[in-house]
Amino acid sequence: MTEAAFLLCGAGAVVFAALALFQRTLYGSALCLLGVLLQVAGAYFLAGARLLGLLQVLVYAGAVMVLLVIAVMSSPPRLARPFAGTPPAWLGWLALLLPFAELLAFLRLAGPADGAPWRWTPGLETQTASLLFGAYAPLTEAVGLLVLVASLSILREEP
Amino acid sequence: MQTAALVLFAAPVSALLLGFFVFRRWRPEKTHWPMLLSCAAVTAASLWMCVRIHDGFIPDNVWELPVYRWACAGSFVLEFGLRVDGLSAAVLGMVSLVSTLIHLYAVGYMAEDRSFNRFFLYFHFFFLSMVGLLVADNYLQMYVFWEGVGLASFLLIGFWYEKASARAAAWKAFLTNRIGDLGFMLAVFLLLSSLGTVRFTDVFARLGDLPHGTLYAVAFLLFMGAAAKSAQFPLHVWLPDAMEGPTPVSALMHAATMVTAGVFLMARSMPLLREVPGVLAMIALVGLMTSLGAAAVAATRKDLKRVLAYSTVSQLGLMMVAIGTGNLFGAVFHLITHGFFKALLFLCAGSVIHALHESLNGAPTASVDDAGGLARKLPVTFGAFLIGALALSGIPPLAGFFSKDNILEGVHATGSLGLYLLSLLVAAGSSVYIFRLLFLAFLGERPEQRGPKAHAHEPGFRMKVPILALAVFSAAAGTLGEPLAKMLGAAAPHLDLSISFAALGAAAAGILLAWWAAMRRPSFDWKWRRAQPELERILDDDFGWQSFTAACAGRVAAFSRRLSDSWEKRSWDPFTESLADTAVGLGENLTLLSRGALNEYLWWIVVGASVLAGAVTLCF
Amino acid sequence: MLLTWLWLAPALAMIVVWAMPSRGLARGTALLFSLGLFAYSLWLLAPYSEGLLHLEELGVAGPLGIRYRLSVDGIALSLCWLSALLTVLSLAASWKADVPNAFWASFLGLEAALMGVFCARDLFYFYLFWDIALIPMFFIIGLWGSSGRRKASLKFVLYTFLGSLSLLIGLLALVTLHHQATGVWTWDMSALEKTPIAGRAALWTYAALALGFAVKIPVFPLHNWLPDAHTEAPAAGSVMLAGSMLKMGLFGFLRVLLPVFPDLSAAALPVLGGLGVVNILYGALCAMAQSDLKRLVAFTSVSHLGFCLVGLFSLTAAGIAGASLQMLNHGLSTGGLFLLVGMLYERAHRRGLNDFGELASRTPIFAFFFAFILLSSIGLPGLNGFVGETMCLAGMAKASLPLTALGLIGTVLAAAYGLPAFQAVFWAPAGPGSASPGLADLDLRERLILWTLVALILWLGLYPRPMLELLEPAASALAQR
Amino acid sequence: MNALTPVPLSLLAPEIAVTLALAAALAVGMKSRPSNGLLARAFGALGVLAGLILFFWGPAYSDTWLLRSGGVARAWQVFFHLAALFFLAAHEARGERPVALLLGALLGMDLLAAANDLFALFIGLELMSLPLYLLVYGLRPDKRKLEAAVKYFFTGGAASGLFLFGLSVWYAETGTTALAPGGLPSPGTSLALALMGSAALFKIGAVPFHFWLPDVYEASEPELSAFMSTAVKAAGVLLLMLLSIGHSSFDPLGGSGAAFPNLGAWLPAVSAATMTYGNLMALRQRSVRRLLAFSSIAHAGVLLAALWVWQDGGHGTELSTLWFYLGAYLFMNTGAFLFLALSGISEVEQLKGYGARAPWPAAFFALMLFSLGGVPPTAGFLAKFYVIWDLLKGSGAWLAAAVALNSLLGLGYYLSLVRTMTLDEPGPRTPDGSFCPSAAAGLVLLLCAAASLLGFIPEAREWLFTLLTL
Amino acid sequence: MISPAWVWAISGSLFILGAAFLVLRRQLIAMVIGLELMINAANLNIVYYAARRGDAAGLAVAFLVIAAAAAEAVVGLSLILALLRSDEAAETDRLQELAD
Repeated sequence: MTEAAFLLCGAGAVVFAALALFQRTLYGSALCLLGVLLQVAGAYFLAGARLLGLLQVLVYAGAVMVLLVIAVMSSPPRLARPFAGTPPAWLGWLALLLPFAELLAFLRLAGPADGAPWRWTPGLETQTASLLFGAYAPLTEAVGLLVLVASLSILREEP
Repeated sequence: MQTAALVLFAAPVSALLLGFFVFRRWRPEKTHWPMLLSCAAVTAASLWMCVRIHDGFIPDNVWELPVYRWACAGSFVLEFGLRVDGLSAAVLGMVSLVSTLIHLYAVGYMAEDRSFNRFFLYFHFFFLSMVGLLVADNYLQMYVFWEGVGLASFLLIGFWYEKASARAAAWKAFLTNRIGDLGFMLAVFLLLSSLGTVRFTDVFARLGDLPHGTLYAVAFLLFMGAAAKSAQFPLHVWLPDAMEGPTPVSALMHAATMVTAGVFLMARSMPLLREVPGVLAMIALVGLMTSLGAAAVAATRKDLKRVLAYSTVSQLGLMMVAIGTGNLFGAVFHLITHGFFKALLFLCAGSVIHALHESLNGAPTASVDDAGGLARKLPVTFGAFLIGALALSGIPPLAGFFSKDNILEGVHATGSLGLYLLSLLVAAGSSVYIFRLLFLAFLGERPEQRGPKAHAHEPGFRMKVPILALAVFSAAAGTLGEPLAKMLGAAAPHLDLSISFAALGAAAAGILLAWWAAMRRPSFDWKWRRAQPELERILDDDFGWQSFTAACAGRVAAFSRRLSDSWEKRSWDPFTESLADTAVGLGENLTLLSRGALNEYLWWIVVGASVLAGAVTLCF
Repeated sequence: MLLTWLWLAPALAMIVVWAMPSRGLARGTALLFSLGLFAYSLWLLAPYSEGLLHLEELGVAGPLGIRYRLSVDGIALSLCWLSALLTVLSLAASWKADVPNAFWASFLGLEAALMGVFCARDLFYFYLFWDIALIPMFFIIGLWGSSGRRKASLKFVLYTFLGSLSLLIGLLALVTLHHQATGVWTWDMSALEKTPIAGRAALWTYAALALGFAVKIPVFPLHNWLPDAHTEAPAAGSVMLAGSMLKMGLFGFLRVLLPVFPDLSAAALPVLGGLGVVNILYGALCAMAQSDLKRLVAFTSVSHLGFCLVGLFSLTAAGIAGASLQMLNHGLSTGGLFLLVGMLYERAHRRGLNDFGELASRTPIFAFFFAFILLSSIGLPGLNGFVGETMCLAGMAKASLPLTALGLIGTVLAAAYGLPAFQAVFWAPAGPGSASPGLADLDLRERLILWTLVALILWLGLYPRPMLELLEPAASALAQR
Repeated sequence: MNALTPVPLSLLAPEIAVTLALAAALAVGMKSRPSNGLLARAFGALGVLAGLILFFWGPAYSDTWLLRSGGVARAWQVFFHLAALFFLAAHEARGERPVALLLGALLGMDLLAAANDLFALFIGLELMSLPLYLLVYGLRPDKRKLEAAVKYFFTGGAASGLFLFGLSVWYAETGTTALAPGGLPSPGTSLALALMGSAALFKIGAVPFHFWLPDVYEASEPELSAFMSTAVKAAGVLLLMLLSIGHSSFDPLGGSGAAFPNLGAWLPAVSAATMTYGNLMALRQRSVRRLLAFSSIAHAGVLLAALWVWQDGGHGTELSTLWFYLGAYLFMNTGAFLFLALSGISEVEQLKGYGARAPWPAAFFALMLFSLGGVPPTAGFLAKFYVIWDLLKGSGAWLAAAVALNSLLGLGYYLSLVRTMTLDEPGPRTPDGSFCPSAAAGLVLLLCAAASLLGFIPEAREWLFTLLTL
Repeated sequence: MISPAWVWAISGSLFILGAAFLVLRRQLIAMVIGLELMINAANLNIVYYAARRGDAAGLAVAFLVIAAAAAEAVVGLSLILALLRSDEAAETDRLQELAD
């Protein structure tokens, strides 16, 4: 049942993503993205990764969305074509059809390994936390550095 | 012998070096002295050799001296050496004697030319090459000097190079000779590859080792070389044009140095040729054909030197007939007597030109139109010319009679009546053309002829002496038959009276015909010929052969231009260069893939990744 | 170190000359140095014996089997002499040119590379020097050539680099195939010769190597870099290019292809010998139609080198020795012709056949030298060209008579291109606008240069045996394989 | 290996040194001083050097769950550190920001080299890429740099996305992010590797993932282009190698795995396409920087060929060939870009007659070009020589021919640059001969020149290999 | 039990839709959205399998990915802001100065 709900959330995300793609305005696209992110967060909750879901909401729906909103608001308010002309749209769609077809072919012909059943593991999140500051510590540090470096982009250039 | 042999080379080489390094700078007008001295020395040496051989001091009549090893690589060894035997000594004697006289003549003839020094250098180099050719002991060495002769002829024919015709004639001579040389060299290569040697002694000793086909090929190819040098059909085209050089050059070329080389080569190869009767027959036929054709052309030419030139071709043809009938003695004998009287005739022609030179505007030759009635102005020349003409016609007891008679005997001995009759025709023809010339130039006094200027006179002493000397030789050389036969180891010549009378009759008939045509019925030369421009053209063209060869040369030149322009310059070279432009052009087309649009970059990434993923997953 | 100095000394001299403070000093040093090197290369005959001079090795062969190895046999030694001599002559011939130090240095650099090619016994170093030679030549053509130099320099390098790449692939394949056959990595020529390689891969390797060498010679139809390069290069550059650089290709055939693939070489006779004949005829025919003296001489080069190819592929001692001799001859006579054309160009700044006339009487000394060297070039007996051509063809006569006969036609054509050209420049009357009036005859320096050539031409023509005895052991060894 | 065992800090000493330098550089920037840039560069160089030494100080080889140190990883890290040092020596900006960003990117590369785990690879990739986007943007941006940075960011972001999605597929299939697949390769893992491989090809600049490259190289500072064309390309090659080995305790000296079995099928095609495309495009460029960018694409093609031989395996010399190629390329390309930086030349037009104005710099540039073109006796020649040889040893004869033909195409434009520089008359846009490198940059120039003349030593590859695997 | 193929289909679609943003949209901000979608698609996959297997490492990965994605978004949006500030629209067709 939970699994079905998980799938439903995922499907919602896909729907929102498709909606976002066809929004004429950035505003609409950003709103739809919010929808996607929330759906994904819901899926995380359902998968038992509640902390992760929370993080998703905080970081994405919070921080990233704020950035997006600032960017959207800084751009001149004009109604523009949403789609680029080069390459021609039909060529672009054609290019996207290819991976879709591949995805379908892959799922039909090979399919993912159908492994163990859905299983709840208590204490998973504790484990995750200890891992993040244990064996994964260098990587965590690296991601910290990553954020630091990213923050360098905010520095104003010298006059 | 060794000393004499040394003189043969040392004298001309040192004369040339002196002439080039000393006289050219300091006393160009005295250049002839070392040359004359060297000629005299060579003549003395060669005559002494003749005597030694004739007197049997040399065992087997062959004296050989290896000089040095020229080249070697593996089994390929080439030695240079000298070979003096009866054949080479006899021809050498004639060549050096005649050359000496012509040298002397040239001193007077060229005295006023500003390139006096250059002339004598070339002239003497011509002589040196001929001497070297005669005493070579192998084919390749012979070829070396053979080419030297060719080069000297090129330089001398083109001596007055300001004239386009002289340049063209020089080139034509050299080129035609090179074509013949191709055959010569190929024969050399054949001998080298099958026998490993080109020494005459070795080759003749080992003829049995050669397969028959090779033998035929070698003989044929050698004849090809000889045909070019000795102006036999079809390679005779260069000789008539070779008149462009100064007259002493013509004399030397026709009598002593150039055209004799071919006959000498054939005479030299006689042991080889005897093995291949087919080639011999072909040589005889070619010789006869050349002889007849040249006689016909000579009988109708008006230019003095041209008539003499065709007469040479005709006489050489006769010598080839002798070779073809296996009559080595006859060929060599005629070669020698012909050397004397042809030199004489040319020198006389030179005197005529010298006398007429004011009305010739510097042309190196004269036509009968310019002459006429010269006998009175130039009595000595006329007398000498008459002797020469008689000798050429074969009137006894002059030199030509004996040698020609011997050839005819040889032909008769083959038993082929047709060949014999045709040879007789040649003999008659030779008296026709030479006496026609004599009558027209010296005796004729037609109004159409310009005739000599009032003050035309005999040449000076230095030119008269050689003429007179040669006249004596031409008259008396018939007596050389006996000693020559001894030197060559041939049977002593004897006169077959019936054949002699036939020949004599033919000659006499020829003279009469010439008299009739030139003096009695001059309409032939002055009216009828002019009415037949077509015939005139054909004769002038050697029955079309000249223009045919010219057309061939033109074809080759056009082909080379086409190759160079259409193919090399306009097709192949641009094609290779266009490969570079193609590469740049491909880059130009590749820019269409991206025009700086970000979405396009991403499009490629998506497509690339999809294709990669698809390929990898599906190929799995 | 005897042989190492042969390339190292000019390489060092190149740097010294480059760094000279003045042009005059650079020029003098360069000439002096090249003279010294020539003397040194002659002196090398003293330690030379038994057909091979000094194997010089450095270090040990590493895992790649590459090792610094130099040695010369008679053929290589003679080519070293030729390169050294031509460097001297071309430097002397450019004496009056007002050119920077780099000019003189380039020639020394070129000399170093050429010496390296001829001395190397290890294929890696052989290739290294082979390619290095391109760079100085690129600058010589590009910087000091005539009007079309910009294009010609690039065409020269790219075209011949194509050959180099083919050569590189061939060499690598050869070494790899040898490793497959014996399990040993080696680039040593003498070791590679010992193991015959056969099969399809060998055929491809052979083709790649032959292509690489053929471009350099150059063999029809890969020849068309040559006329442009020659035409545009300065006279001294043409001399080095024709005299020494083209020999690299033939030397490659001789050093690599013939010894390592004796069977394939015998089988390749119809193809490569045939191409040699095509070269002879094609070069001569094209030369006939040229109206630019330098271009004409360039095409005669194509023709002459055809003889070498014919000689090589006769696979007889005579043919190979003749081809080696012909390489020298070609260096002397074609080099000489380029020098002469250069002298003419220096005076008149023109070199069309029809731009001149009457030079025989106006500049008789020049005419004499030109005629002499031209005659040597068209193979007049008694001069060097004849000896080489004869031996090449005599060798080929043993292998294939039709090819010999066809090759001989080249000698006829030689007369057909050489003499009219001579006549046009020296004999024909000078037309209006001709460059002939006022041309100065040769001065003492130029005469000295040309006398050197004339003396050598005469020597090799009249008494080639000493030289042939030097070349013969190597040629016989090759022929016996 | 216990998943919960933390990595010992001692193994991370080099990275810590660099991080400290990064911090020091940032600290320098707290106060605005004119000497900030120099100081930061000094700190940065110190850190990078210290890291370089510490790599050799540490254990010869150690392998933990996530990260390795020593062994083959060290060779790559040495390479990255050298490239970074060159950048620091040449870059003369005022602020400390470029130094900090570069050190960040260097840390990412170090992580990449040490990674034993796909996720570590991803983080390394991100840490390498993000600072580079900002570096391209530059301190004092202009429109072109901004455009280049944006293009780089979005294409790079797409590549990261591909990598991450590939990683997720890998994780889904194998249940772990470790490079050891543990079990037979399946279609899923192949798909994952293809996606991640695309990201690697993107970093290398292989066709058709290369379109960002010329734009970025053209717009950014030449020394940055030098860094990217050498270090980032090497990182891409490394990434592809790791993917195709896919073995946690991998030691390529001992042999190669087959995690990416179909590499053999498509890599030669990509390689040939890449070098041909790069050369053909370079032939028609008017901007020297753009030309060198396309030339670096062509060299990437050759690198892929070398990589393919290595993956094909079995000959024992392939890794050293790859390293030598990268090493030679590091020197010659750095030299070429450094010349552009110091002479202020960006258009081919400006090169006209430069040889007459400034002979020595021109000679230096010509040497670099000859080396890039693969003319003996340069290191560039030797590099190509090894690659062709290795290809011929295996079954790559046609690819060898392609490499050879491409070096002919390459020589075409390198040589015409030399020609423009030496043969043409100076034009109005030719800069004057002023060419005054700082001491550090001069040292780098000398190093480049010296290294480019290595072609005389045929065993140079073996020397380098011994040096790197001490 | 539902086949994991559905999860693949969802994450795959999400990823391809993200790519569609990059290929099709011309506003750079929309393209950033596309990038985020791609990352989320991958993360969804990871979390699903981590949860299913009870694998803490997978979750840790997902944690760090979110942070990294945020960093990426920061960089991207800062570049876009820089573009906007220099009086330009943040659209792809305005970025064609660098081209062949």
